[in-house]
Amino acid sequence: MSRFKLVFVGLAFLGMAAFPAVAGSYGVDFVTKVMVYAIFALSLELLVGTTGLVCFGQAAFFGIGAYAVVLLSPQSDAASVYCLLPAAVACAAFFALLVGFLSLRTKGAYFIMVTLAFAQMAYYVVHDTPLGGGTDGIYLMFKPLLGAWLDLDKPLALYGFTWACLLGVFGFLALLNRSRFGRALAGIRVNEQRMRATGFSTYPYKLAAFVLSGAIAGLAGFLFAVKDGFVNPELMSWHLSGAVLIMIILGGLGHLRGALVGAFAFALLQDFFKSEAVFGSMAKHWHLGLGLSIIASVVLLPSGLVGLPQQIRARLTGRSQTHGVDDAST
Amino acid sequence: MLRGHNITRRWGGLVALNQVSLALRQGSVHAVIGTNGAGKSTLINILSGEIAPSEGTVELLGQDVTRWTQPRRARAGLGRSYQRNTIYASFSVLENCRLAAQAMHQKPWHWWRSAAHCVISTAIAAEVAERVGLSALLTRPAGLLSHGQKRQLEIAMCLATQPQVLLLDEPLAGMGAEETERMLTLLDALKPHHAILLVEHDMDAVFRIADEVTVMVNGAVIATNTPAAVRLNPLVQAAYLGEH
Amino acid sequence: MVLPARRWQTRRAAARTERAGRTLHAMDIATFAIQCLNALQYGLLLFLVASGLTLIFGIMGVINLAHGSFYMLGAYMAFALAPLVAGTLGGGFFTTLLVGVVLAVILGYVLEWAFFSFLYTREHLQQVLMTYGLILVFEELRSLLVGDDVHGVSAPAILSGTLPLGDVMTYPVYRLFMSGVCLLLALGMYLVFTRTRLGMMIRAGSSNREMVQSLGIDIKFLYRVVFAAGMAIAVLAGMVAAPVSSVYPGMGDTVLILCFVVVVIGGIGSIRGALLAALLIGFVDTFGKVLLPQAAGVLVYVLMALILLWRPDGLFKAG
Amino acid sequence: MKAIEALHRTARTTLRATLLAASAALLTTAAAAESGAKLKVGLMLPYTGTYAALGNAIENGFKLYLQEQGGKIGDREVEFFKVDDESDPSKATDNVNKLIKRDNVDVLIGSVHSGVAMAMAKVAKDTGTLMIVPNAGADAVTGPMCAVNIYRSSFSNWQPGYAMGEVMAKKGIKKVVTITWKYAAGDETVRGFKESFEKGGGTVVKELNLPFPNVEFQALLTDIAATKPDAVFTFFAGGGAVKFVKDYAAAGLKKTIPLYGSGFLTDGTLDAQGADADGLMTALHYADSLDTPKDKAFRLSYAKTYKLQPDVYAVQGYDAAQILAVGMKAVHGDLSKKAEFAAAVERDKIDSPRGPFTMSKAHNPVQDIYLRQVIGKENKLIGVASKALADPARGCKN
Repeated sequence: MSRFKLVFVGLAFLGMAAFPAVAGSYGVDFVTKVMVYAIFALSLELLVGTTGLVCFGQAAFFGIGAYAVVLLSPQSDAASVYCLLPAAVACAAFFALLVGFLSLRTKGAYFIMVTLAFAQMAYYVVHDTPLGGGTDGIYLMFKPLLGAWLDLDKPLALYGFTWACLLGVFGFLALLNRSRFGRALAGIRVNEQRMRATGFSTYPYKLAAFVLSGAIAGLAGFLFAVKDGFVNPELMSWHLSGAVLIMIILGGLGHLRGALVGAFAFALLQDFFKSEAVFGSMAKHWHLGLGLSIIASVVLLPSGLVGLPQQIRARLTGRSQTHGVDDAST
Repeated sequence: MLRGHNITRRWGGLVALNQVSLALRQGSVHAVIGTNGAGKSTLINILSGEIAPSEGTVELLGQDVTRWTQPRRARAGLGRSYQRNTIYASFSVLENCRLAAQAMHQKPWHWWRSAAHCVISTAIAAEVAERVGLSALLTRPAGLLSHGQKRQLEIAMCLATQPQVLLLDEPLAGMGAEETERMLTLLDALKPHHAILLVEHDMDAVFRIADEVTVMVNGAVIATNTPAAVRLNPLVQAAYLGEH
Repeated sequence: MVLPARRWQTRRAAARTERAGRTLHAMDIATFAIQCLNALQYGLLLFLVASGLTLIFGIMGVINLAHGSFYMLGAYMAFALAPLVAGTLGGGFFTTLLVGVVLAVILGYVLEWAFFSFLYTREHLQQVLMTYGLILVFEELRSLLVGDDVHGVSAPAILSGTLPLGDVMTYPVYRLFMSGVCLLLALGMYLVFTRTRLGMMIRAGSSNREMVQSLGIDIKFLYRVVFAAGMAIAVLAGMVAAPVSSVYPGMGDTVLILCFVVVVIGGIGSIRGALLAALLIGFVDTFGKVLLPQAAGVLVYVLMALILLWRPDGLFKAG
Repeated sequence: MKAIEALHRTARTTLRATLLAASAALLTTAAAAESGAKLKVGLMLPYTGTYAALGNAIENGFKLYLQEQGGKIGDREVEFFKVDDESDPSKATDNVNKLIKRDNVDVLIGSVHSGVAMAMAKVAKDTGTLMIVPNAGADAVTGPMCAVNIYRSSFSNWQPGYAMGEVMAKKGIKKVVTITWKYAAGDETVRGFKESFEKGGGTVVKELNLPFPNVEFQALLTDIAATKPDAVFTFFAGGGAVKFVKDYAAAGLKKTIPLYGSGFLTDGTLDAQGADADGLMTALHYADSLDTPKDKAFRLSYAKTYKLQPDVYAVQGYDAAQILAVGMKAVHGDLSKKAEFAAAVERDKIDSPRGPFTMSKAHNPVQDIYLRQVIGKENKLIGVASKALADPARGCKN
């Protein structure tokens, strides 16, 4: 299984790297977008899949990262990525620190809602106050430069940069999950009380995970703002927080590649059902198809898309799935 | 090594524990018995720091730890096991132990190094697994162990933090005769170097292994003495053993 | 001669009285009373929608994102069923209400059976995904069946009058009726919870699933009933609110998050808590809009954050 | 069990189909646009959500004009590409890229939501794609964002507000309270209103706002009753407009404090508002009873084709097609001649059902804003609120 995973992820990244060679400019754009969402989904996966903290306000960090890019860019010329990227990530991380510091006192559904509350606060601050530049959003006039040689205004440069970021984040999280820190987070997900009894002060661990997650979401926000050159309060809306949560559940919780697969699957499903070539005039009711396929995935794929190979294997070998190994603590 | 003094816990108007005092010494097993709802679990929870007492103090290795958090007490040498299995089903036996051992060597900032490469934790994990007799099953996912093996692993994880005081909440629950035997042998082996608090329903086992027995009824201690003396205590007989 | 510090203080005091005077002018006693009435009425309506959610959430542990869609369904039922009911049964508004609720119960029962009954052993978030899928499906079905136009629903003739309120304003009787329905429902739920066997089962179910099963209660049936009841309440809320809110696409969306706020502030599964939380939000929202218009959007969330930081389990813990 | 297996199989086939379709969509980046045969028109409109009805009306209007021209614009057949923008600005850039980069459209038509239109305008400006906005009134589109290739067939938020301010000031109304959602369209409309109303000697004694999708008006209505202004000016649209008008009437304010608004208050919503809307005065660039031959013909033809009554959105869609046709004719189908296209559109009169209008330098219609009154479920024409009103196009450097 482990080798399979490695091969799968390796191929996925190679495929993404090679993709621009065969794709047109729209394809490049599309995959850039999905890679940004994949980074965003990975940030949430760290919280939900690894640590077991269901955050329903992830879009706030994404949005803050994006707004930071626009608000911190000088009006008349391009900023450097070296300044802007850390600044955007730091802004998001700082907000995450604030939110995490307060919200980690609560648990379960209450935690979900407190994170939502803070995200809504951020949303209304950019939506209703002059600080955020208005409800229609603001433009990024000049895209930042990475040194002299990489102009992120060029789609391919941005594609490569996003790919590298995704690879970096994925690698970072993969290492992190194997590390003592990651193991401790996994322990917290399954049984926080036990972790405390064993001698782990869980609060700092959770807070660290929360801030890291916020920072990664901020990175995704940075990329999004650079890609679109336009930010809008909707980036912080709960719809986006919900969508990214749906992505990782669809992909399969508890696996980093689940976030990757989920982001792609969600985007492809949307595009598929929106396509007039396939559905004709029903394409305008694409929500229906998307909704039905999500329901079908819940019914047929109990452990998300990444659980599919195992399910197929179980079917081929004629055995039902092993229910023995699950994370129920009893 | 661990001393509880006048511990009282009230839930609203209900008194769950009333002025309970007890002391654990190295080299002895101190059993707490009592009917369901007598307050045994509450007592263990207060001693380990999971819940705070309404009144009274807890002393660990000569220090007043009443206001310490549970993790801090754990790192100071207080280990506890749970009544329900709290092992991580998808981790292997070794990983379970290593995670527990890691508590003493946390270093969370070493994010690039695999937890498996932490020599000390791995060594401790292997050692405790061996002590409880699970060394043949190191790579097996804990969820696939038998019930008795799971209880053993629970104790192993408790030991992996290298505690000096052990609070064991019904370690024998649901075990077969053979498994019970093995567990008792293990406890005997642990006794010289640890102070052990044992909450248990299996009376035969308790009277076999305990050096001291505390009997609780309705949140209060009605007797603390050697097993033999407790057995003869008329109050205890009336309240508890009489049912036998 | 007045010392500078003193002078500054006097000026500040003057400013304070002036400000107080302005506020007083902005809201005299009568206006204040009317605003309280508004807050109360809004709060009660919120309670009506949210109580179904807290029931499902508290007892079944299902985070039902489709609750807003149920509300929307109710509103569209009020619009679309009315002519049908008038045509076949010859009834008016109240018959439509009744028919709608009965349909909702059946639909809820079937929905639980078809989409949720096999999910309880799974990870909780799978249920969230399921309800998200349902939102999309409901919204599109609405678009396919009824279209995307905004529609009005007229209040029944008996309730369409108004009461004079101050010298310029009037208060619609229908709003009083709505508040009445909400109060009745609150009372009804209270009685069911405390006085009946079903209520006992429900309360037991919310605190301890194993215990319920050991008592020999069919938990599957219990869940199905609870889900149907929760859905019926949401549909009822939508139908009752329709004459005031009118019906339009996406109407469930805005109400959903607010409902979750109510449920969480009140304490999951607590009807009492939901009522209190809904009223609290009613007041904060109403007075926030008037007194602090700049921050009106964010106030409700600030309230929620504050309350949860103060009491991490909401105002009333269920059970 | 069989059923489940079948389901499995379908799920798998569907998945495969999805991947195929998606990859096909991604990989075909057709260089077919060069052929000059068909004019590719990208419709980026809301087809789901709150504004779905508006999106459909605009598309209908656009296609009606096309049909009248025999399916051709500037001698080129038209091929449509549609994208549902979901009224979500955060997806707007992707959606517009889909049309520009994937479908290689020659013209962009969209959208309703002004945030979405802003995002589109940015991309259109960057890529030089011809864009016609058939609704979104954001002042910036023909203000700071104005460009040689960006046009608007509808209005700017400023226009109806400004016109209504003039009317109300002329009526001798002195004290007015404004109420709207706290978002760009509302703010800009009220700003336009305030500008002309205060110029005409009135004062806005209070500006009431509520957060965007919130429709709980009662508190603010009470505030209005307590303030007792001479009149109220408002901007709401869609479901919010219906609820506001009904609540306003139910609160008894309609009888004591007259309500005026931007025309969207009563457009497409009259059925739902019922009698509560009777008598309301609003300002907009279209009305239901213009009684001009052009309008009559348009309405008849629209009703025949779609079995629906046209509304202002349909007119805007229709005129978007007209603007395109005027420009196309001038450049003989060669859209790369942007300056000539613009010159022709700026020079010609657009013969709109709303009455002929011209295009300003910033490409916003210079049009009559009508004063309408709701009578019997129709926005009846009362008079012209402001003749040939041009948006000031602040910030436009054209």
